[in-house]
Amino acid sequence: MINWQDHLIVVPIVLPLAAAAAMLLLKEQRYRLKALISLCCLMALVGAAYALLHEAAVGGPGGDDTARVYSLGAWAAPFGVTLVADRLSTLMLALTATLAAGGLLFSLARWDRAGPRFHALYLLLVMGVNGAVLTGDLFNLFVFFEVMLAASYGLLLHGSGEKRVRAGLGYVAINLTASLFFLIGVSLIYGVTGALNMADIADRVATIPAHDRALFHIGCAVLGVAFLVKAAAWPLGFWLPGAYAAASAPVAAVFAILSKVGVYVILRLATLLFGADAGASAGFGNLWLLSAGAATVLFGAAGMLASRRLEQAAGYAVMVSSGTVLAIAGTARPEAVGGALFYMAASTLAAGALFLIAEVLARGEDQAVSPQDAVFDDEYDDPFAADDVQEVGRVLPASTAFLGGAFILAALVTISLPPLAGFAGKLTIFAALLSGSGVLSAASWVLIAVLTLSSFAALVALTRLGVAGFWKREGAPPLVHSPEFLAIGGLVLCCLWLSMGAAAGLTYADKTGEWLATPRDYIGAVLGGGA
Amino acid sequence: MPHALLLLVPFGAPFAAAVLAIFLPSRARNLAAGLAWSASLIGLICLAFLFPAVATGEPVRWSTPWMPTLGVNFTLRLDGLAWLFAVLVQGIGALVVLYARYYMSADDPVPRFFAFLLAFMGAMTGMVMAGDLIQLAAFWELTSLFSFLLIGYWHHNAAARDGARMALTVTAAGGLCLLAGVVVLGRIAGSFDLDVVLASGDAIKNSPYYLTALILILAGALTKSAQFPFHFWLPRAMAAPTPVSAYLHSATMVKAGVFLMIRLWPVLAGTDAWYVIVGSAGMATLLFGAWSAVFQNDLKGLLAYSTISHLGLITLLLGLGSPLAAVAAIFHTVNHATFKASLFMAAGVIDHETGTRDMRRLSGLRRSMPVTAALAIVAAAAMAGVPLLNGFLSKEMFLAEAVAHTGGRHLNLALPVLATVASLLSVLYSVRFIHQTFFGPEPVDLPKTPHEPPRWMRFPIEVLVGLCIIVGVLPAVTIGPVLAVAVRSVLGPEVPYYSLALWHGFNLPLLMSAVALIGGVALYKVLGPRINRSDRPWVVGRFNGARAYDRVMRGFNLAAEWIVRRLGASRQQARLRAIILTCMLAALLASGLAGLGFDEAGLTVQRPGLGFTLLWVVGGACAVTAAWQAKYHRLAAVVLVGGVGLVSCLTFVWFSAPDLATTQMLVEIVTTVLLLLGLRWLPKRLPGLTTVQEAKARRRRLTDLAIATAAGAGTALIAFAVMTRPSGSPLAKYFLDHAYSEGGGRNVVNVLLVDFRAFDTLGEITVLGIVGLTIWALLRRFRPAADSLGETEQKRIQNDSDDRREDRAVGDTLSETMLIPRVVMRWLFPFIILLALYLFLRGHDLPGGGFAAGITLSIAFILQYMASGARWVEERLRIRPLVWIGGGLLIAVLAGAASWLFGYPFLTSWFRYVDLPLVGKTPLASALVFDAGVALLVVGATVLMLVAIAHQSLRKSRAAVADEEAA
Amino acid sequence: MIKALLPHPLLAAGLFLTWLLLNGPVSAGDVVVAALAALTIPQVMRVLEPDRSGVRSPLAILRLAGYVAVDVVKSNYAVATLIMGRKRRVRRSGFIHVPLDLRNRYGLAVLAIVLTSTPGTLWVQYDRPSGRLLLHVLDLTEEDEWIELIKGRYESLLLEIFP
Amino acid sequence: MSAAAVLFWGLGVAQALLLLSMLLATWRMMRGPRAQDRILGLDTLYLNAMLLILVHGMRSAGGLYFEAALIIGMLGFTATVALAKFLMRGEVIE
Amino acid sequence: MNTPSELPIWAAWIVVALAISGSLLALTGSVGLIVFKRFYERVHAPTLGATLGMALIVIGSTMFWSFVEGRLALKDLLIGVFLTVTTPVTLVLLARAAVYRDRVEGDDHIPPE
Amino acid sequence: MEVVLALGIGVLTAAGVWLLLRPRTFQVIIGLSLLGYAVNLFIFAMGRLRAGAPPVLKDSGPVDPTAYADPVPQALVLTAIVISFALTALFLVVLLTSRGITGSDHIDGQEPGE
Ligand code: NA
Ligand code: NA
Repeated sequence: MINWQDHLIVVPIVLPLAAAAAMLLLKEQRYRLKALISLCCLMALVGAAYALLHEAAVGGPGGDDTARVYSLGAWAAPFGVTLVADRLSTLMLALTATLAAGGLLFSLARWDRAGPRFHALYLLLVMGVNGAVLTGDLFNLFVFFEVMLAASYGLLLHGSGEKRVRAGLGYVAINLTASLFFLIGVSLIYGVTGALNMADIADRVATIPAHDRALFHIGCAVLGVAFLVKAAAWPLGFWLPGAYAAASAPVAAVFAILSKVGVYVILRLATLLFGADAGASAGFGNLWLLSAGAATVLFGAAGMLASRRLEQAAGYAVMVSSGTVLAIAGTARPEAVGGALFYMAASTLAAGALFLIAEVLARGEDQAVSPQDAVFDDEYDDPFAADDVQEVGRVLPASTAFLGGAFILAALVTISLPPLAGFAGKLTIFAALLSGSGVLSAASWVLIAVLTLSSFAALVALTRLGVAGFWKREGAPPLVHSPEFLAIGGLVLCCLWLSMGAAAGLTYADKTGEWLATPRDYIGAVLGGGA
Repeated sequence: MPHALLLLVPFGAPFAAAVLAIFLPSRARNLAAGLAWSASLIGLICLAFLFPAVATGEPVRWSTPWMPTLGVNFTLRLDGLAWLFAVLVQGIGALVVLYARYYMSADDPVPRFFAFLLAFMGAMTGMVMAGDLIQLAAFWELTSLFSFLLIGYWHHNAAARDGARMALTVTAAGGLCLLAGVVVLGRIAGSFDLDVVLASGDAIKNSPYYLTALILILAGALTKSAQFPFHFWLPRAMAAPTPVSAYLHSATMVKAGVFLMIRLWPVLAGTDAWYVIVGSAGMATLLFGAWSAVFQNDLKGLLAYSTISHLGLITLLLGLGSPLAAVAAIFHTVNHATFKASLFMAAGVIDHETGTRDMRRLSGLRRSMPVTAALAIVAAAAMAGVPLLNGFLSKEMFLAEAVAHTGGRHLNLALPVLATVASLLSVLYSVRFIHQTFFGPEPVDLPKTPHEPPRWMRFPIEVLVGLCIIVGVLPAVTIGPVLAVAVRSVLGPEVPYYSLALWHGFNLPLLMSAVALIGGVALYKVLGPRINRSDRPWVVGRFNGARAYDRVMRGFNLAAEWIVRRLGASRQQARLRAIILTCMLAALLASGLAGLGFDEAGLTVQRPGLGFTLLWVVGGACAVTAAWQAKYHRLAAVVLVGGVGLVSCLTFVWFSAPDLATTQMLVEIVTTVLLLLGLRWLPKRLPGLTTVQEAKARRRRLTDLAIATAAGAGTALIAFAVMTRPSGSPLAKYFLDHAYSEGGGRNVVNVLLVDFRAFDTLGEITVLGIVGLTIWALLRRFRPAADSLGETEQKRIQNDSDDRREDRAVGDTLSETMLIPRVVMRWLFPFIILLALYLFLRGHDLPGGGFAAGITLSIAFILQYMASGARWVEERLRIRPLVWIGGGLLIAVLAGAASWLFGYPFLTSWFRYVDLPLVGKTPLASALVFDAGVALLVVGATVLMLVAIAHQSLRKSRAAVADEEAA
Repeated sequence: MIKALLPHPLLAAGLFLTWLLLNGPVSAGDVVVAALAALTIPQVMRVLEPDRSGVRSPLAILRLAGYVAVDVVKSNYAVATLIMGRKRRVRRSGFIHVPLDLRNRYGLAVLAIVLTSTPGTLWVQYDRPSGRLLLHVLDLTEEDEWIELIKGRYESLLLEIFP
Repeated sequence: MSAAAVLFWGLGVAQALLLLSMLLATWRMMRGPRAQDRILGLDTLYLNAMLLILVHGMRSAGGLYFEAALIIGMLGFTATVALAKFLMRGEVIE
Repeated sequence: MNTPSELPIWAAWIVVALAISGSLLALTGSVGLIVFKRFYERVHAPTLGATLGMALIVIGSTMFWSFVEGRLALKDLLIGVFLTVTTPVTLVLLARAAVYRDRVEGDDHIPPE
Repeated sequence: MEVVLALGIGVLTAAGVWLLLRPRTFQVIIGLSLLGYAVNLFIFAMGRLRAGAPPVLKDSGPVDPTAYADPVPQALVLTAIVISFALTALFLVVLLTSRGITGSDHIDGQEPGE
């Protein structure tokens, strides 16, 4: 008898792949059936992701923190490819499934028919992300990165049009370049350590001969650059806002997770390879991550301020969120990493919701803020000049009210204003940065200042864009179709749920931070055998 | 316990009612108002029940974990101060709700308004009842948010939008600082719990982070309570409906800042830094607000600046740092709330009934609305500090404190004088407010005929004015007990002696009061007309905080745009350059600049052979020339890249990689065809047609050349460093050891691909499939550029020439040219299929495999397309690439999933030798099924890629045919 | 029956032989696979090449093969000396038109292969209405000699093989 | 001289000759002057590469490179035919 | 180099002789590619390597492998067959294309259509 | 041998990077192709250079791992070849589409100065 529980970990990869492959056998006209298939598939993925997350949260049979390891082809690590579901990867799985479900729902209103084979590409994208976060093998990671990126190229161009094609050209060129770096990095690491399995590499880091260490570090640096390009860190991420803004809304929403995959890998490898046990490599790259992260946050914040359209601002918000996690990864403080992860989950969901809202708002109306616009409309000679006192408010249609509410919630998370999850995450970061005895490092203060500044910029930018999109709007209210309603509502509800369940979420994130800080457990779980 | 649970009601009721209100129909104003009113009344009743418990001096608490990892709890904590503020929030809230019911137009969709108002009330209550610093900051930001929604309620009005945004920007930014501040404070105190924090005053004041915490917290408090120079948002917020102004600017929003300073007064006040910052801000605000209020012509404007001034007064009192001053501050907070709320409502009534708020147009309203006039006069008198009214009492305490602080510190001497001046100004604007509105001749040319407002619209004003009088006359009986509890909750057991008596005898403060009263009236007599003629305050009128704010915000914007432009890159080349340079820099830094360890490692170099060197002379020459030719001679570049491919294929041959050589060769062929297919759609490029400035371009090219050279040198150096080191990968050993015994194949590379690392292969073919899909999707909507439309030049010329000759038909040149190639290519087809089969079957033991077989098969197809044209082939051989791709993927996945049936992980392979009749012992491996999936997919995807591009020219000519038919 | 099973017997034989050659020491299994391949793969030619073309006169084929083998070696020598010759003798290369009577596609294809495989001559263009072949000759001494050589030596044999 | 040595040196000479030949073909590819010259150069390069693989196979006594040579022999012309057809017709597949 | 010892020395010499002469022919062809002045002359040169040169090397290789494997190993002949069949396709098409291009450019040396 | 291959990789990388930084899409795709070769050879080189030792087992007996080249980089290169082929095709189609829609073959999708 098959024990399905054993194979649950591979479901997030195999299921979408099989569903997508089966869909290719169906004709284009049968889009309803395809929509049904992908919807069911994503529901199953959500279920699988949360089951794995739950397992990671409550721990294994021993009740303690552990990682579920799956050896593909029954070839044990480090020889075969292994999948590892630990706290971090299941968090990413759950986030991906949730966001993807939202995007898919949204697309059912009309976007899934804007070009051929949307559903297959969409599921393959999800498969790529799932594979990338689950795999414990560096080269297999490359393969899944490519799956994810290849599908993202297709999806970015979905719906066609000049804007998308132009953005797509740059996006493809840059990611191809980054993929080449990826290969150089992986092979260089193999050339030096003779290992591809991440746990295996981590196991050998401390014993790399001194004369080989520079080469190993070069490999890691090149690899790091490849991931930072994908995570859209400054100065490698200039492609992101334009590409995400050009993508169709459901695609942009699910893209919010793509850059986080880059962040995920950085976090995974930095904690695994350069932890305290890494000998001469301990702490390698932390300062760079810190600086690149802070620079990314500042650049993203400036980008948000300079944005004229909501989807553009949402793109920069994705950058800010990546930058925040990168910078925190650079501090190598487990509690701060926990906060950053919680923040990342919330901000990613919120960014997804913002992309969807932006698209609905843009319908039929140009809500762009013109660059010539002053920050405010009137001239301030006398604020009480008007005698137009007896005002009558306007009736808001339910759709606008709904969108407005959703926007406010998503914006609160993005700005990290209380009481929502973004706030809880940032607060945890602050508290962690300020914790510990003795004099606080300058980096902590700088980071707090940078993060506060970015919140402020986000506040100004989103208020402005929100006012322009909702309050200044003239003409007919935007029409929201019911799948879109469900999608936006669902994502925002997830943000809310994350905020309401902050206690559980923060505990999970906090323990994840601790788990990452003790890579020995991961290495032991992988190399000690598994399913 | 019931007490603790009772706490939840005043906090929760407004939120619950807000949620209900948002779902009410837009015309249900009575229902909405009733809901709001009941919520606040219920809250008030609960608070009343709670007073005895609070009065014992022990805070009533209710707590539940919120963010346990941070030790942050959600705690409702009601002590005297919180009780006082909660009552103010809910009491004045109830009155404002009643007032708003009549103020708002019947056509206004008020449920939304009441929902926001209730939510704001709840946030305010939550803030004052917060028992945790983080919770306090959280509700603080919520009040900013809901005030934003309230101020912008009439959002079709630009002033409302801007006022709302400005209020939010300033107060929420302050809130962000506050948040950082309380985190620092919490770090010093070791907990965010208010009780713990309040108990660690000494630790806080002695901490090295005290100043940081203080500045951050004050940044929150001072912006929120509109202290100079952050006061400017408050007048702009007057664009809100008047009930909102009455609520926000009397008892709630602006008092949040004051509340925070009182709340943390025990642990933050008393230091020099506190004195300087809070005291100066308060003093500056007091004077600036009062002076500006004098010159306002709008009723609400006057009240707005008066509010600023009074907030300055309270802040100044808190800044003084003495317990008595703190008592005065608390007392004045309450008093200001009552008279200012009533004045705002009165202004609203006037506006509502006359249609204007401009004091220069208003006049003599005491005749048409005598009751309102009487109420307003009393309230204004309280504001001016006239005896027998509550404002007088707290102002006397203020003046007394000003006098008491004369000794000691630097700006102290000025304190009594400035306090008197401020009081005088307060009298002046109060007199102006009353005199110009209610006295004088009958008003002319008002938008509406003035009359008294509805009974219940006036009721809230009556209540508040009544309170002003009762408290003013009988302070000890009315406000005394409440104030005592509140003061004790702030100051603890060491409450100083203070008296709430009306009469303290003839003393300096009384004299100052008298001077202020008489001087104010006198000054109004003298300056009144001149004030009316000036449209901005004298002296300080040039300073416009809002404009300064706007300039700052514009500066932010410009800076942001500058950053995005200068530190970002909008052009692709710049982006790629940044990425490559960053990568090189990262590699350089990662090497530690200490070399690659050549000395220690000990080189093991194989002597370069002549043959291999010659080979790479060829390769290098091809690469460099390809780079050189790629712009103007694209075909040459394709040819030369083919040369590079051949050289790398031979390199694989040279160094023991037969599989790689085979695959590289096949891919090489397909890539060449692919590039050529694309070349057809690119524009003609003639040398010397560049429009860019040549010098600039040359400089850029030189830079790029330097980058490229450095990148090449670096890569070469790294490759050399690794190649010359001894290897000893345990992986290699394991795979060589187990390939045959456990993988069932001799070709270790193939066993790696279909067994050990089959998961990579599964991903790889997925990529291929996705790319096929994407190309197909893209090309379905392909639209060639104008200059690539129609037939190629060659075809046109050759067809024309066919057309001209009588013995030939159009297309003969093509068919004659292809005569020989067609025969060969067609008969080669079965042989290539055979080759594909051969490569497929032997892959597990010898070079070959599913991928090579697939590519070979697709070349067979491509050859037919090239020989006979797409239409000819497709009439005979229907290839459905998407089905091949999907089928291939499915087969591969199912081959992998089959192992589940036997309880093994995904992709576990199975092999066995089977004795077949005739054939004999034959290896059967599940990996072969997997590889078949690979081959299928590769055929599908490769054919799809090439054919989809090729189809474009067909489609266009079909379209052209259709055009011709139409014409 | 045989036609249905073996639409192109020569092709089938070729495939059979190729498979056996490819797979080294011949085993029973290889023969089975080769036979299967020889039976199945030619089926694709049913759609690609519906008209079957018979080949006659095996003797002529052998004679042609012999001529070609000899000519290839000879002209290899000739062209090699031409390239390497220290003092390159005065040489005139150029195009000649050869009027052909051969019309069969396969015949023409074989002729093209033969001419091109023989260093020094290159099939350039064939004009179907007139049956005229444009040939490039590296060492064009006497135009008529070349025409005579091609028509007499190759075309006549090809006309025998592909009537 | 043993058979092995004879083969080693003799085939080495053959390889060197073929590589020189490749070098000359490359020169033609680089110089042109016309597209057809470059394509001819590439065709020659393919041919020489195939011969080189055959010789290399003998020299290293590895029978594993036969497929690569066979693929060049059987399919290598695809690339050059495509190039030539592109010259002739402006597109590869019509 | 693990050259097998099974090969008799005379066979080794023959194999080497075949390989070197084949390679020499190929080299001669490439020299022609350089020394000839016009495309229509150059196009003849590579046929040296593609025909006799190739044949010599293939025969050498067949001989070599037959000795090494101790049986008639003829598969290298297949390469010869397929190359012989396919090379003309390229050259014919290339020459045709060149003629077309020269005609369009009005080259006098090319006979008109 | 190592020097030659390292230099070869270096030259390919330099040529590829130079082309990658050019403005025309065709130059970029040629650059990516060259870089693809360079990277494949780089990966291959990470297994060190072994002549005459292809990782195809000669007989079924016990294996002497030192007699064979490292098969792992070869397998990686195979995967990389396939993926880079696929992505080259994709980039080609995207650049064609861009050229079709915008009329320009500039990598920005518009002529400079527009
Ligand atoms: Na979008
Ligand atoms: Na010839």
